[in-house]
Parts: sequence; structure tokens; C-alpha cells
Amino acid sequence: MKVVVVTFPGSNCDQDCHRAVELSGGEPRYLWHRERGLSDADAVILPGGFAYGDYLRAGSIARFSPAMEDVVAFARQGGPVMAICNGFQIACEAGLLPGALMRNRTVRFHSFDQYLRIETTDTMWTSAYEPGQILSMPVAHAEGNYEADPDTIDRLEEDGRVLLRYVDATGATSEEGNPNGSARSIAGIMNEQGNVMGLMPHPDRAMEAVVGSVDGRGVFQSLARHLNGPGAK
Amino acid sequence: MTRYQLEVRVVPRTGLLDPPGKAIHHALHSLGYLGVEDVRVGKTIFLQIDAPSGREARGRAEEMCRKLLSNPVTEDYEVSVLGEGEVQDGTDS
Amino acid sequence: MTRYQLEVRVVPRTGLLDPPGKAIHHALHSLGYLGVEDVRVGKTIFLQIDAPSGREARGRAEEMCRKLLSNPVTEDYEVSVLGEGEVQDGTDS
Amino acid sequence: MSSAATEVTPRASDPEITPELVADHGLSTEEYERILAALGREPTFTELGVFSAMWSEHCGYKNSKRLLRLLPTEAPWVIEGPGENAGVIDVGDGWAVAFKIESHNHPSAVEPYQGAATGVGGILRDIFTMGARPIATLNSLRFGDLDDGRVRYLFGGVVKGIGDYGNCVGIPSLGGEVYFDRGYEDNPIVNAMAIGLMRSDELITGAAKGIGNTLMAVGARTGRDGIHGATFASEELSEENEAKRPQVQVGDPFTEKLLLEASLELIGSGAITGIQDMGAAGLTSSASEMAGRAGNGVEIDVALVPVREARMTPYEILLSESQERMLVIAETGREDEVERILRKWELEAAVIGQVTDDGMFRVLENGTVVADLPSLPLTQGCPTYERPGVESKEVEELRKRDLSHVSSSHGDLTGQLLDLMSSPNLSSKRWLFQQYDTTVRAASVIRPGGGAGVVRLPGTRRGIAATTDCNGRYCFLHPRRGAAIAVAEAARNLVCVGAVPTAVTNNLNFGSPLKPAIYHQLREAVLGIAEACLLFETPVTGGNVSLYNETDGAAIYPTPVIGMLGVVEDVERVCRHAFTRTGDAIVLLGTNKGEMGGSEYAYVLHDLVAGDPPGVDLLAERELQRAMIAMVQEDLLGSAHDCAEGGLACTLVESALGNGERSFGIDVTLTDEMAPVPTLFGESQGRIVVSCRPERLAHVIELAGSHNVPCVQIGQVSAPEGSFRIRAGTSGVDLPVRDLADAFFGAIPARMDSPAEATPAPDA
Ligand SMILES: Nc1ncnc2c1ncn2[C@@H]1O[C@H](COP(=O)(O)OP(=O)(O)O)[C@@H](O)[C@H]1O
Ligand SMILES: [Mg+2]
Repeated sequence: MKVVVVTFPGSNCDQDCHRAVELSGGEPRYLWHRERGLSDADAVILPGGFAYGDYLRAGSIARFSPAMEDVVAFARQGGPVMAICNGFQIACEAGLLPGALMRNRTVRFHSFDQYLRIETTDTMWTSAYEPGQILSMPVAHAEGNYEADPDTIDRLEEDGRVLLRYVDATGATSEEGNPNGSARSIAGIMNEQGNVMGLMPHPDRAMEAVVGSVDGRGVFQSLARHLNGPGAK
Repeated sequence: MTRYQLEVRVVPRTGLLDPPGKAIHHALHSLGYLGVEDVRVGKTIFLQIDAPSGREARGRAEEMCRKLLSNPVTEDYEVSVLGEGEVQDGTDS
Repeated sequence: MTRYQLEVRVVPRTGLLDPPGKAIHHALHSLGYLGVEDVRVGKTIFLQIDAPSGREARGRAEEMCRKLLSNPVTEDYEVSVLGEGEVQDGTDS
Repeated sequence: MSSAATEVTPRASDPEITPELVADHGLSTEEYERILAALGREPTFTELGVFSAMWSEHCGYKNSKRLLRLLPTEAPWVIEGPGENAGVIDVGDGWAVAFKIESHNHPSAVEPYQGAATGVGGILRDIFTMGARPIATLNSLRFGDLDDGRVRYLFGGVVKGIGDYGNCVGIPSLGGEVYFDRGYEDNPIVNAMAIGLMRSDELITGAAKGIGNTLMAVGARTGRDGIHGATFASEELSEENEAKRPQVQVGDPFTEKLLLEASLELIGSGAITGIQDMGAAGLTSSASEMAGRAGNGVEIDVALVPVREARMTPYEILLSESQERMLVIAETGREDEVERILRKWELEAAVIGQVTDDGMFRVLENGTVVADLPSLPLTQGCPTYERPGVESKEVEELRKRDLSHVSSSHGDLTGQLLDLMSSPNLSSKRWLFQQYDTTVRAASVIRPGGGAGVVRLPGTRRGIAATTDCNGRYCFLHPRRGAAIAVAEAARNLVCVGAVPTAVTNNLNFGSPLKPAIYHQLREAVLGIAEACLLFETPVTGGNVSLYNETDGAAIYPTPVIGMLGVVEDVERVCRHAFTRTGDAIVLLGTNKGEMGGSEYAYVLHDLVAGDPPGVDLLAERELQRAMIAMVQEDLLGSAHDCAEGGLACTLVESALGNGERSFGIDVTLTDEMAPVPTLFGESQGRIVVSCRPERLAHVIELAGSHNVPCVQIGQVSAPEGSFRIRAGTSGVDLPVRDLADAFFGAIPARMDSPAEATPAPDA
């Protein structure tokens, strides 16, 4: 799989994503935000970081970059887009995903390992996991509090488009297990077509046991399986 | 061309949760300000815009709000023209 | 007791670097808004305060600014009373 | 030496050079005489400002330079010692590491958020201007009592400032330390350390090489931030409202991130020959130091420097400390290439001058020479002083104070343990480091929360371990021993994870060296560091000196913070501080001597900072280090944790609780022949608590014995969520481990949830 990692000037997880693709047997390539060209891409990653400093609102400025025009077109044609952390914020601002990511309930930056629960495995992003599987991955964000109007959230739930939820050590959703205060403990979602996924936790930092977790591998494996499977283009 | 001073206020939409507002509310209560009943926190953006008319300047600012300065999902905005005049002292950043 | 709506504006002191203002300015230029000459970013805090008089409400808000809402070293503040009245719809956070 | 050819024109608005003005610039009469001799004429106002900055304590190391020469700086693995922007060591596999620590104490006292943020910014620039990509930061902090509202304001602001800056740039925090003690009431300490990685043959230095090469100002524009120079008067300034002159530098981490990437790309392109941060004393120090290092001169026209505000004077432009700026020396003819790289990163670059062959630091304003100074006296000629040092009687008395009532005190030991674990000094620092991104770059093998942190080097199994340590109370009571303990503790923290201690950076935070009692502390502390570093073969490759940390004549505790790096051969084999298995043997390496002087127990339970601090046997430490490294490399251990503040009991609590994932009960019996308080809470050095499978115990004991390290089993790890039980003679502690967890993890959050006060800073 050929995966393009978009680098905005303030991206700081582009290298981590690049490596995660390599570790998953894919061929990563960077795309500078001012450049264009996704014709060779099987998938795109919008990595974490602070794209343009994010002083105004996370992701607000990044969506105007030339590369993003291509990413939006790529997504509209069904191309897989994985939007991690700041990438999730950018994808929401760009209208690729519904809702918005507001300040954490604590008004502090959160950096720790977070328990997550896989809500559905029937997607190109989660097929390598077990239904209901509990994962642990690093989170690192100040604006990860997912909000959308109630109708939108109901539809996400009904369509099975909530992929991941924040849970506590027992695997249950709870106030304590949802530190940033996201609506219905949502940690990751996908768009209607299922080809754009946004998530706040970092699978790209959970690829090797020596750094604490391998629970992020499944996301990349699922994507690889989808791209290499019989239905692949 | 005149230089207009505008103020853009971007505020969290009513009904939506406002974590900074809530945190400040909590802190004010802890400091003993019990009469505080609600706190909401927004952003104020002061713009200096060169435009042929105040109307034009305001129109541009409103466009900027829709495009960049506010998030349509979570925020409302309001533009007001504060004044007009000559180029100020001090260059920009 | 009346409930007063107040607005507190907190702005970075002149001469200090304002990274958010700088970033927005830059972004607006890239979007083609070349007439924008300066951008500065501050906070607006809306308070509802129950107090016996508007003067009292404003006095308290000013005290809150000194104690909590503004940074005495880097920011200036300004308090204005927007209105008074009954308890609004939708209660606080 | 000075070239007679150039005419220096005083500016019309310059104030007259009077003895008062000279004094206001922090220069003594004798120092001013030296300037006159070096110039052969009177300096202009601009020149006086330049000299005053370069001969300040910060740039000139007036009162510390002679002492710093006592530190060992050499070893085969040292690539770059003190003197450059950062030290550089070879860590194997073709990799080198640049690292340094820097203080931002005073700015943080005035504005904690920006002060701390810009401190991080500065130290990162020192690293990437060496051509190294920052891979980790640490921070060493000191505040007053956390029960005080203003202290909470300072602490909260500093932590957020460090976090927001480092998180945005994308550098993981690997660790650090924080202490709360009245000794730092009005003078917080904020020291930031950074570590960067490069190929060992890719070093670039801050030297202005190549006559005719071009000087370029890069990055943010220059504003009137942080201009020192006391109460000078200039026409331009008095026009404005003096009160509005900004005293605070504001950090812009996004611009820093761009500068970081642009600098590394510039260095990689070969289009530049030198690069340096415009840090303290801004353009003046960067330009003159770069000229000085290459033995060349520079010529700058300040009118070409991009400014943020109108009508800035040469004095202001030369001395501004606006953040996120760099000075770059471009090869002649490759300026366009430099500009192209900077434009890619959306940064400004301006040609402001060139490298000359006459050894002069020459400044023009629109072509008119406003300063023309020989660079050598400027950068090397700062007079250095050796001062009289005498120990203060008061401290001597405190040290000799009899603490037998503390040792023999009785009472509820379980309650006392809970009190200690709820002291912010001993409680978990989770509240703080959870605001720092610790996992970005996906290479953090051991994150904050135990002892040393470990980060993996890309494409290898090798890692770098890092720690910062210093107990200011020990240093106050016995500066030389306290400083040696700081080095020994740092090394112990490193060997606990399995790293070989390799090199040191240090930050000397002290009061005014003009006072004999303080100068005594400074000299003694340097001697203590020197002795320990020499013995441990951990050369000092750099550091920072922060003096005059005083308010109303009251100085901070002498605080020589040690930042130490170690090399880990195999990151798959590191050892952590938390117990891992029920049934494991708990083993103590080293001996308890029951020392209570300067202890946390005496502070928390008797409100005392007194007594003779623990002794330190450096040779025994050395043996202990070797034994520990061998044990970790042979994979014998389940955990290892150094005994520090709070003594053995607190070490056992920390190992039982880990970072809160899982808590183990323990069953420990101590048979030392001393009273329970020193048995549990004495702070003897040279001790490490390890745990291992019972079947490996014999091997552990044998290995310790072969290094002459005392080693006994003291108990075992019991069930998760079980009882935490230590018997010491006829008394002891016994409580559910859950209660300890509540105290340990709850202490700082509980305090930080109560309101802080943001009253104006004392000197704002
Ligand atoms: N200011 C800080 N920043 C980051 N991590 C910190 C800070 N203070 C403490 N820590 C982390 O908390 C843990 C415990 O600190 P400390 O008690 O000083 O450890 P030790 O006694 O082993 O030196 C360490 O992992 C340390 O890195
Ligand atoms: Mg320590």
C-alpha cells in the first residue's frame, strides 16, 4: 500500500506516521502541504501536531492548504483517509467528518495512556480487531472533546460509525473513563461512506512493545487488508 | 482607502458546553464570588482593514468570520466597526 | 438583587508579541485578504453577576479581573455592563 | 588593536556617558577603565550597552568562570565540551547527542507562563543550532510552599508554559523534578534541559567563518522585548509611555517549530557556515560570540534588521531579547538558497551584514558607524573575579543542630508515612507530567513517573537515559556534599534503568556571589560536582549559571542542578521502578545509617531544615553503579528504585504504587539496630531497592557481593491491592496500599484545585 502522509508546517507526528506505515509493510511518502498530487496514493494520513500553531482553533487554517484540496477530492472519490489527533481536527474543519473538537473538559493538555473500546469491526479501519476489544494507546491533546449536534451524534450511532470509545480499566464507559468530556465518550468516528476515519488517540505511537503498546497496529493492518483484499482497486 | 478598526467577537454557541467558561466559573466560586451565575468565554479579534468604506470593511470581516475566524458547528460571531483613521504608529508583526 | 450581564475584554498589552494575532494575520493574507493591516487577539468573558447595583456588579468584575481573569503583566482589561434583568433561559454550566 | 580608520558617530539623541549611567549598566569603575583602555577612547551610548551586556554575569560569567575551570570536561566520548551552544557526546552506532540545561528563573518569577515557555524555546534553539534534532526535554523546578496561593499560580503557570511550548514543537518530556520549600518562596527556579540527536560527523558550530560571508537575521522580528540596561534614558523611549515598555518576552512555539525545521534543513544544505540563537543579549552576543569563536570580525547594519516596532534605536535592536530569532552565516553567493529554505518554512530572512577580517564588532545605522569595538575584549576580556568565601555562621549552627529528638520521636508511624506521602515533594508528579506530551516521536521507552527517562535511538536498540537531580536542602546545609550527592543521585537514577552514566550538564542556581557566604556555597558546590564527576567519569560538557536569585536579601538554597545522560545498550532490557510480580523478593542494596539531617521527615513533621545531611561515599557509589548495571544487563530484576527523599519507606511506597496502573502490597521486616524513624525515613545515600524472582535472589546477592555492595532481602511483594506492611523492631506501618495511593496521587491535584491568586508580580 502506498500511503501519503501530509506534512503541515507544524505537524509533529508525520515521522511517527511514516514509520507506522513502514512497520505495517506499506510504502509511505510525505506530501508537503503546499504541494499537490495524490494520484499514486492508496491512502492518506493527516498526522498529529499543531498544523499552523493552532492558536485560533485547532485545524482551522490547515484546511485551506493546497494539499488539503487534493485530500478532500481524494476522500470524495472514496480514497481512504486516516485522520489522527490534529488530523481529526483538520478533517472536521474541512468538512470531511461531522462535528468539532472542543477544549478538554479539564482545560488542560492530556498526555497519558487511555483505554479504548472497539465499537465495530465491520469497517476498513477496524477489521483486524475483535469486537469489543479493549485497547490502550497514548492520547496527547488539549482539544479532543468531541461535540456535534444531537441529531448528528444519533446518526453516527445508528449507522455504526462510532469506531472507538474512551473507557475505564474495566472496559466500561464512565465519567472517569472519559477524561476529555467527549459526547458519548466518542474517541473515533468515520464518515458516511466509511472511507474517512478520525480519532484522537495515537495508533502511530502504539506500534511497538518497547514504547508501551502494540494496540495501534490493528488500524494499519485493517487498512492494509482492505487495500490488498479482493475489492481493492 | 481608509483604515478601519473592527472588532470580531467569536463566542461559543448557547447551549453548547464551554469548558474554559466552566473552569473560570468554578475558580471564581472557589475565590468566594458566589454571586456569579454564568461565565462564557469567547475570543475577540481586533482587525485593522484598509477598505474604501466601513460597509465594505465590515463585509470583508464577516466573510473572514465565515471562512476562518469562527467554527460554524460550535460558535457564533459578531462584527462591529470600532473606528476609522490613519495608519497607526508601530508596524505590524 | 438584580442579575447583571457584563462583558470583560482582556487584550494583550501593546508592544508584546501576539502569536495568535500573527498567525491569523498570516493566514488571512494567504487567503487573499491583503487589506488586513493588523490583527490582535484577546478574550471576551461574559459574566452574569447577581448584585444590588450595576456599580457593585462592575466593581466585583473589576476585582475578578485583577485576581483571576487577566494577567497583570501581559494584559489589559476593560469591563462593561451589557444589561440587567431576570434569570435568562438556559442556566449556567 | 582598534582600527583607527573608522569614525564612530554618537547619535544625536544619545545620553551623555556619566558615572551614573555606567553604574546603571552594571559596570564598576574599574571595569569601565578597562573598556576605555581597550577602546582608546570613550564608548558611545550604544557601545556602552553592548559592553554592559557582554560583560554581564549572564554572558561574561564574571563570578563563576574561574570556578568552572575546576570541573572535569574531558573524556574520549566528548565531541564538544563547554563553550559551544551545547555539549556533544558520542553515544555509539554513529550517533551523537547534544544536550544542555538553561535557567529562566527571573522571567518565570515575573510571568510564569511566558517565562517558562521561553525558557524551553531557548534551550531547544541551543540544541538545534548544533545541527541536532531535539528528541527530549527535562525540567527542574523549585517553588515555595504549595499551600500558598501565589505559589500555586506560579507553579500552574510554569507547568502550562513548559507544556504548551514543548507540546507544540513536538518534543517529548522525559522527566525532571520539582520541589516545594519555603527556601524558594519568592524565587522560583525554572531550569529546562534539552537533548538532541545527530550523526556524529554532522556537527556545526556557532562561528562566523569565512571572510566576506553574509550575516542573516532569521525568524521572528525584533521588538522591544526584554531589553536590559536599567534606567537608561533615550529620546525615543521617553516619547513613549515608559510604563508600557514590555518587560516580558512572549514565546511563539509554532515559529520555533518552523525555525527548528528550517535550521536543520539549512545546516544539511551546506549553504551556511555557522548558526546561533539570538538568546540573552540578542544580536549583540550572537554576533560578537560568533566572530570571537572564528577570530574574525563582523559588520552589521541595524537598519536592515526586520523590526516589529517603529523607530527602534541601534541600542534597542542590538540588545533586544525577542524570541525565536537566529543569526546565520551564509556562504557568499548562497544567500538565495538560504532565503528559499526559509521561505519554504514561512520565515523571514534578511541580510544584515558580513564577516570581516579586522576582528572588529562594527555596527552601522543606515551606513553610519554607531559602534566599532574589538571583538576579543568584548567576548573574552570580561574581567573575572575570585571572591572571598566564608561559610555563614547561621548555616554552620543549623548543620550542627542536634536532631536526636527527631530520630527518637514516637507516634503513629503509619500516620506519619501518610503525611509524608501527601507532601508535594514526595507525592506523585503525575498532575504535572500528564500535561506534557511524553510519547510524541514514538520513542519514549521510559516516561516520567519513576526515576530516569529513556528514549530510543532510531533504527537501533540503543537508548539514551536522562535525569535531573539536586536536593537544595542538603546543599544549603553542606554545599560540597550536597552537590556531590546530586551527582551521585543522578548516576543512581541512571543505573537503575540500566544505563551507563556518561556526561553531565549543570545549572548553578545561587544567590549573590558578592556575599562571601554565597560565594562560599558556589565554590564548595563546584568542588563537590568536580570531585564526583571526576570519579564517575562523567565529564561536564556545559551548563548555565544563574546568580542573584534573591529577594530582599534572602537567597534561595544553593541549587546546583545536575542533568546527567546515560547510554542504554539495549532498550528491550531496561528496568523500571515499580514492582511487577506478587512473590518477588524485595532486596536492599547499600546500608542505612539512619541519617536524618536535611530530611523530608524533619521538614514535614518538625518544620526543620537542619542537621548534617547524609554522607556520601563516592567509591561505594561507584561499586553500586557497576553492580546495578550488571544486574540489569543480565536481566535479573523485576524493578529497581533509588532511595532518596523520604527514605526507605517512601521508596517502597513508590515501587508499590508505580504510576497508578496497579498497586502491590508488601511485607517487609527491617532489622537495623536503630530507632524506627531513622530506619524508615532516614535518607542515607548509596541505596537502591530492587525486586527479583525468588529463584534469582542468590544470583543477585552474589553479584552484589562481587562488587562489595551490601545486599539483603528485606521482604517480598504481596498481593495487588493488599496491605502495605513494614515491621521495624517492635513498631512499624500497616495499612491498605489503597490509602497510600490516595495520599500519593491526590496531594498535588487537591492543592491545584484550590484557587490560585494572580496578584501582580512583585517587580512587574
Ligand atoms: N518537573 C517535572 N517534569 C517532568 N517529570 C517530572 C518532573 N518532576 C518529577 N518528574 C518525574 O516524576 C518522577 C519522580 O520524580 P523524583 O521523585 O524527583 O524522582 P527521583 O527521586 O527518582 O529523582 C520522575 O520520573 C521524574 O522524571
Ligand atoms: Mg530526584
